[in-house]
Amino acid sequence: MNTMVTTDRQDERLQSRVGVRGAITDVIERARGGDLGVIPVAVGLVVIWSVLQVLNPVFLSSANLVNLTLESAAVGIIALGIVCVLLVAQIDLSVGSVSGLSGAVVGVLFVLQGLPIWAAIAAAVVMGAVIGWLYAQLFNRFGVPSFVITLAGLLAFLGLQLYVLRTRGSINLPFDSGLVHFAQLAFVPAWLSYTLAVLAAAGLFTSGYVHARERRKAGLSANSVTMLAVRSAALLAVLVFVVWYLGRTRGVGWMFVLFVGMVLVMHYLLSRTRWGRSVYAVGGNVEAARRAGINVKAIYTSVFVLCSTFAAVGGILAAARLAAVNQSSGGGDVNLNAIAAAVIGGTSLFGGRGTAFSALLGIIVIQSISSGLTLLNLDSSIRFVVTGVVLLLAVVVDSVARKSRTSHGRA
Amino acid sequence: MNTMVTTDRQDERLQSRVGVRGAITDVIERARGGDLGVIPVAVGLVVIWSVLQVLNPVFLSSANLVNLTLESAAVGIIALGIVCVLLVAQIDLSVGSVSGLSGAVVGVLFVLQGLPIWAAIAAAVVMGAVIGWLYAQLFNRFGVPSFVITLAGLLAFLGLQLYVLRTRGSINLPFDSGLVHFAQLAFVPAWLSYTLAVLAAAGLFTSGYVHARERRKAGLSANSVTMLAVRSAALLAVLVFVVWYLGRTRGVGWMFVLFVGMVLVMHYLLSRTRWGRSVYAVGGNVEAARRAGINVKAIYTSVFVLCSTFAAVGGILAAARLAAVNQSSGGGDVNLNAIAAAVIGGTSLFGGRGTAFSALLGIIVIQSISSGLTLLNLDSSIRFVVTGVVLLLAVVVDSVARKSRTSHGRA
Amino acid sequence: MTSTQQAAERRTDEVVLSLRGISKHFGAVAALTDVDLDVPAGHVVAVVGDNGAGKSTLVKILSGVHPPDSGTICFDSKEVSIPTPAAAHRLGIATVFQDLALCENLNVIQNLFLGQEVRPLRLNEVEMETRSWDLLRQLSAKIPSVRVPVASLSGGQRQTVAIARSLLGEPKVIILDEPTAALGVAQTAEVLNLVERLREHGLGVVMISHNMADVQAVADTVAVLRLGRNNGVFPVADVSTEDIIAAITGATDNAVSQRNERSQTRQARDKEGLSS
Amino acid sequence: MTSTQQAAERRTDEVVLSLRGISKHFGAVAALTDVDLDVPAGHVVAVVGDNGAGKSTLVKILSGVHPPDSGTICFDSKEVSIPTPAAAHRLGIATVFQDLALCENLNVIQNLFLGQEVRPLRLNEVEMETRSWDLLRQLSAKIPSVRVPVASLSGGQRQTVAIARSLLGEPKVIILDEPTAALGVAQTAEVLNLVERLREHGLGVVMISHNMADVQAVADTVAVLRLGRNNGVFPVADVSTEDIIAAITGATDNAVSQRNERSQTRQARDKEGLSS
Amino acid sequence: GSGSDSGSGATGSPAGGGVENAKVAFLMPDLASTRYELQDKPLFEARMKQLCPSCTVIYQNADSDAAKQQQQVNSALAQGVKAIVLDPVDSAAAATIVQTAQSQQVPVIAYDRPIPDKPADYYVSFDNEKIGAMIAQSLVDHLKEQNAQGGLLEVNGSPTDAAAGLIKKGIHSAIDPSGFKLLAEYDTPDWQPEKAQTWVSGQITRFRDQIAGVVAANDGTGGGAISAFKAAGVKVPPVTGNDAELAAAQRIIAGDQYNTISKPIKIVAEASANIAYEFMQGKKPAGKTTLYDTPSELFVPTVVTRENIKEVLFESGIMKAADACTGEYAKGCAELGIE
Ligand SMILES: Nc1ncnc2c1ncn2[C@@H]1O[C@H](COP(=O)(O)OP(=O)(O)OP(=O)(O)O)[C@@H](O)[C@H]1O
Ligand SMILES: Nc1ncnc2c1ncn2[C@@H]1O[C@H](COP(=O)(O)OP(=O)(O)OP(=O)(O)O)[C@@H](O)[C@H]1O
Ligand SMILES: O[C@@H]1[C@@H](O)[C@H](O)OC[C@H]1O
Ligand SMILES: [Mg+2]
Ligand SMILES: [Mg+2]
Repeated sequence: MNTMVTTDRQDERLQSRVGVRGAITDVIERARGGDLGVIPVAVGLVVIWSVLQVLNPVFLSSANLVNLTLESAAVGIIALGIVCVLLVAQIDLSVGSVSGLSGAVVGVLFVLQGLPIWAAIAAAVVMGAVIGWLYAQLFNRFGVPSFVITLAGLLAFLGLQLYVLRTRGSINLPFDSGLVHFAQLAFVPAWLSYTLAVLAAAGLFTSGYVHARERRKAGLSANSVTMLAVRSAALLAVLVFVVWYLGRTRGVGWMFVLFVGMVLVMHYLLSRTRWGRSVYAVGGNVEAARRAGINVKAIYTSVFVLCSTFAAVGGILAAARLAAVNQSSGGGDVNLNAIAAAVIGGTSLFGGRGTAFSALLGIIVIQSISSGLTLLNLDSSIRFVVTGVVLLLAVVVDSVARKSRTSHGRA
Repeated sequence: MNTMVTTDRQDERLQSRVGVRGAITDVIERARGGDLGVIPVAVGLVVIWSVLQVLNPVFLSSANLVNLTLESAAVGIIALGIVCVLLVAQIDLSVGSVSGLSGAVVGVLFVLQGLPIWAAIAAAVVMGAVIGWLYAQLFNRFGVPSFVITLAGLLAFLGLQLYVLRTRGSINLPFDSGLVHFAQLAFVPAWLSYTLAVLAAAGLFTSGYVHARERRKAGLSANSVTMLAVRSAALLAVLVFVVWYLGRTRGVGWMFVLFVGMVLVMHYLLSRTRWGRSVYAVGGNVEAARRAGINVKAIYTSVFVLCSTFAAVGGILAAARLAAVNQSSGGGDVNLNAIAAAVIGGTSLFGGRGTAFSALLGIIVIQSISSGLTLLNLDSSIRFVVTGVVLLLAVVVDSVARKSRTSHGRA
Repeated sequence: MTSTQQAAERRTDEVVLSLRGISKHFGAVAALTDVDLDVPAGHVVAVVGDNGAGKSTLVKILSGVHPPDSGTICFDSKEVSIPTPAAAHRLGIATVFQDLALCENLNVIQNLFLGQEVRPLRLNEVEMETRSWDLLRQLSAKIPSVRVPVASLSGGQRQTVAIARSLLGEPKVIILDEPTAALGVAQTAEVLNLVERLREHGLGVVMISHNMADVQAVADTVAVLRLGRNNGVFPVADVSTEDIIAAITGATDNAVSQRNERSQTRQARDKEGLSS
Repeated sequence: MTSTQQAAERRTDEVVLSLRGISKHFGAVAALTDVDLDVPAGHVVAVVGDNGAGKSTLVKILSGVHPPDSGTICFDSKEVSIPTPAAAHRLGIATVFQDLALCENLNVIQNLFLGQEVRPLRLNEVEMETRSWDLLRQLSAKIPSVRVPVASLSGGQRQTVAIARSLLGEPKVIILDEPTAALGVAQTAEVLNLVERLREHGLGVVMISHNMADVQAVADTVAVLRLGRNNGVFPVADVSTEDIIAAITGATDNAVSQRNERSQTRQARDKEGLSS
Repeated sequence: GSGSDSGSGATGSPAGGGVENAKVAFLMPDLASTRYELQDKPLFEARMKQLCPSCTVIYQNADSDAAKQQQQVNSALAQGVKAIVLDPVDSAAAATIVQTAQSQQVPVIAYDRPIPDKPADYYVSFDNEKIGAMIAQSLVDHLKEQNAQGGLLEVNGSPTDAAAGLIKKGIHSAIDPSGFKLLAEYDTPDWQPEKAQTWVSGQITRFRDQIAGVVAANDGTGGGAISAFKAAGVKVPPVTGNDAELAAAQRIIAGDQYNTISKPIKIVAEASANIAYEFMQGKKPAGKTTLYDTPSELFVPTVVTRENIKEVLFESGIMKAADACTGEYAKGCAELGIE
């Protein structure tokens, strides 16, 4: 399209790909190189959805998908925190306990002590942050592996949760409280949903356009306006369809919007700020990051704090959705699901690779399987087996879509 | 001691350390360099034991320590398999399920189907091996992260366990069966225990002596006979004391001897065979291992097979010790305990670092805490908190004993 | 010895390794396009080229690390495929990689003998240690202890280990990707001696280097790669360093020649300044 | 420009960086023993030595990677401690490490600007990309795209990235640990040009190299390390390559001199053969 | 203890001596239901204190892990307890525990759940199967009374929990012949209320208005089911529970939950303390009946609904109105005259 060759396209070994078709070829190439974190998972997701829909026609019904979105939010937010710790090649095994404790704290302060709901929530969130800060201190000072620190945290905060709930065991959050209402019954009005969809697409186009103009001004190659328009139109179509389809029953839940909003914010922070860069650098090569003058300890601290804070937020939302907290809140498979969501979404356990979107996609895979199978009348034993097999299927599809990751080093 | 300088001591920058004192300085230096996998954990263990003994004088009683040894064996063997997968920088989340399934298979085949006990055990062990082989295929062919494969396995094999037990839920293994007897009541006679202790010390001395002679003949530096004698005498003293002390009640259980024997065998395989070398190489740098002509896939296969097999063996022993299998066998914290044992014992989650002994030491730390705390009359909530704190304490001691691991790269 | 030398003489000039039309893409980048190369036995073939010219990619194709996208490889006059490094080892191709490919967690002995340990079921540590010291001494290595993890070695010490590694076993072709880049002057001299010994024993040697002096000293032919394509093959005897550099950079007027010119004028100026 | 040059002139010969009695142990190995070094502003100090002599260890101490066991460091005539790399950056010490220390998962731009990104809260990708291309062009880098992860670059391309990195910011002292080891001939020439430009701007430059030609070309003084100890400091003008090599290897009769001798006799023999 | 699985105690008075300073173990199975820590334990301890002020109660909770329970028994034996009150995690696996203890002449009182395979020295309980039957029957009767149409959902306990299996059996015994169709049933992993909620949400999508009622095996899962209906914006059908948790009482008062079941935990805990004390004195208390070859005493629980909640839970002193009648529940309390 440009007659002049841009600065970044001058090497004669580069195959030039222009326009929409070029972009598509590019995407395929990058996916084969193991480079596109989330696209292959999306493919896996489509496969699972098809299978589950064939097994049970209710699965893709609007009502069920609305449930799916709402059920994804709490653990999804926890998974978002896990993505951050995995990016720096650490782990947090205690997110379940912290989420349970946080729910318990809200329950006790709000219901038993009668504090205003915002104060109870703030207390729980601050507590989450303090826990993360504590982990970071232990990690930075003593070099104890985060696996062990957070394993100790898992036990200790479970104990604390039991202790906080010791007089009651289980506390109901009132159905008419704002918190429970938000998690169960608050849906975005249709007009607003459509407006948001249009705004998102317009935002994508504008930011892309501005960026492309700047690049062109600087003599660099840039996406053509056609490309940008096609991309934005595609996004618009998808969003409008989603809004319309979910709107056939209850619509888009505010809790899900909150989750997606947090994913977008984290995506911005991770990809467009110095802090995010440093996170990837620390995960890729701590020593190189340190030598580049990055305050590695501060990065670890920020990440542990974020993760525990997100766990606390997730715990509050889980409590709100159940309208209760009890001794087993945050137990069961919350931990495993949160970590698995991040990993299935394409975040590496070895650090430095992954995006905020992996939490979103990963949790949707997991909840789809779980929801799809609860709709089938299966024996528990069979349900466990099928869950395992379908999960594997999703990820095998994902892995086959990329070129074998092992040949690019550790997966 | 040698007047001539040996081949490996010629560089003038090397500080020469001779004799027993030199060896001690050496050990300290190496520990500070983060180089001595298990010694710091042992220090942590001593600290924990002291604390627990102060809290409850029954803790270090012979009767309680005998229980401790027997309780460590089953999960310890599972942890031994985990050490292997961690060494190649992979993970197996399904060891709990596999152990439960294996126990269930033995129960069903032996008690319900009336097969001979050896056949039932063989079937379960082979099943474990096949599961590992399956994992390896998925890993090698599709490059699916082992975290996800074994998460799927966790679910699927739990389902299978429930299915196998569906008619009964829970099966008692007869008390008078050899298997249960082995796990509960079989103790090494005193004379044999002492003989084994002496043999072990003599073996250490002889192998050290032969090795030192070979080295000296080849012109390399070697341990002096005094050094070797001191080392063997120390081992003898420790073993004789252990045998005597445990012998004050019931003695050394055969199941524990089996566990220790397996640790020794694995130690040999890992440190004295080409296969073991390859395992460390794959964990340290897969690509380098591959370029050295190592069949990396075969190594992964062997390791996954070993791990699942050990999980199956551990499951059988756990069933034997409880004299029952049920739907929750292998559930609870078996998974976490097995992985934590390996990590606490000093095996890195990032591959290439750790020894077979880490399974032994790690599980003893975990079981000590758990046993020590059951001796205290604590509320569950408090017990969880204390468990977490003590666990952390053990590992902080460990980490402080080494120089900060972070400065040497990833822990 | 004499029989080996005879064998060497017999085989000298037979082409052991021959590439035709090798191409390799990485995503949008064409790293190699239609490359040919012949390595006769008892010859040292230097492959030179600018950074990113594709030299290491070529090495990796020869040693089974990457499969080529197209093209044929002949070994001992038979067409072969080299799908894995193990296959390359089996053919008798030993390689020193530019990125060394050592396991940082293993010590020097363990790295040297990786994959070819003595007595697989009960490792003979003593023999391996003795042979390690022999090899390292032969290369004038300055490594204080062979029982430290490679992670703690200096850059040159590591490179020495990687070179020593390739000499174990009995390769027919040995590929050295910038073997002396990190070496000290003495070690470099020993490696060049070594290359000459290898040639005398009838091995085919492919040596990649940016150091024209080293190339001139040991190579028989020089193959130049430029931006992933062949850019000439010259017998060393017939070609000057300037010509090679011109082929590498694609111009006779390049950074090197400019720099030389400048420093000559400066020296001249300095002399004038002195005489004035 | 002129003001900078004036500043440079004023500061020239003032010692910016000075080490006294630096020692460093790693376990049983004494990597550095009682090392002294002075780096005047506007000077290029070459540090040379055999493999494992302790050069990189010295660099790491200067750039805050390792703390020394003992000894003092003065910067701008004030005694300082450099406990972290960040502290070295703050003092104005920029380093190109031998092992490069790049993040393989990040692309070229991200590595170049790591820790000094433009507009921390809303990264200015366009400016960073433009400046990246400028820097790389200045070093004659042959990198097809700056948006690929560093993991996929060739050895020389990586080294170029590491060198370019150190030029961002405004260092007072720049330390180059074997900066040209992996570079092509053209790139090497550019880096030597660059070193001269840095000197002209009054920076103190510490350059480590095994290449005596490069050392002779750009260095003002040569400091020799041998087995972790000082083994002489020479003004380049007054010393021959042979003397430096003798100081490095600790003997006038060494592998290098032997090799030179042999090749001379061989050349003589070849000539005889030709004439006969 | 020759050939036994645990050494004889290192502390404590010799067997057969007085009961001064003696120890007794009270070993509970899990934390999934709140009653063990909130009710059983304090009630047992209080009664023991009355009977023998110098005695110590060693309390442990096995957190649903049979192997951990075995470890707890062994450590209790190592400490020289005189009697063990055991609520087994796994009724079958507890056989080995009985064997171990009895071989050291320490009596075992099975509590709450039976040990069928190896007779314990005593068995005090209410019958879990009966509990399942009672809550389900109460719901079925209520639905018939209301002429409700449609079918039932059944939310069972954990698939790995033996007691859950008994409750499930009881529920089936009541609903299978009831004429109401069983739409779907589900074993809730770990008794997790969230899982129950997720499952019920899915069933609401599937069956919409065909759901006449939900039989949930305990109050936690019942609460999850209720939340699912609320969150779907659908009217909550009658839902059962079990355990008479405070939270469940509140839901019953508010009209969200239909029933729960109150086990006379106070009576059972105190009875077991009495019996343990007799064993510690070397006596052999006789059973009211014999079950599983064991002298036994069974107590009958009471189904609690809006009709009788006031008398069963509040007037009996099991709960305090001040705890339950907070905030949004005050109105319901007033309606029912709970104060
Ligand atoms: N794994 C890979 N993925 C993507 N691109 C690669 C990969 N390996 C090499 N390349 C690209 O291929 C080109 C050739 O690289 P190669 O390593 O062969 O260069 P080289 O000639 O060895 O250079 P140098 O002298 O710097 O070592 C480079 O542009 C490099 O970026
Ligand atoms: N982190 C470390 N741990 C242990 N020993 C080390 C460490 N770093 C360096 N050494 C040792 O210190 C000595 C000096 O190493 P250094 O890297 O400084 O050498 P160098 O002069 O840079 O050599 P080269 O020319 O090969 O780069 C070597 O013997 C090396 O083995
Ligand atoms: O009361 C129930 C108990 O009997 C069962 O064993 O565990 C769950 C509880 O709710
Ligand atoms: Mg290269
Ligand atoms: Mg160096």
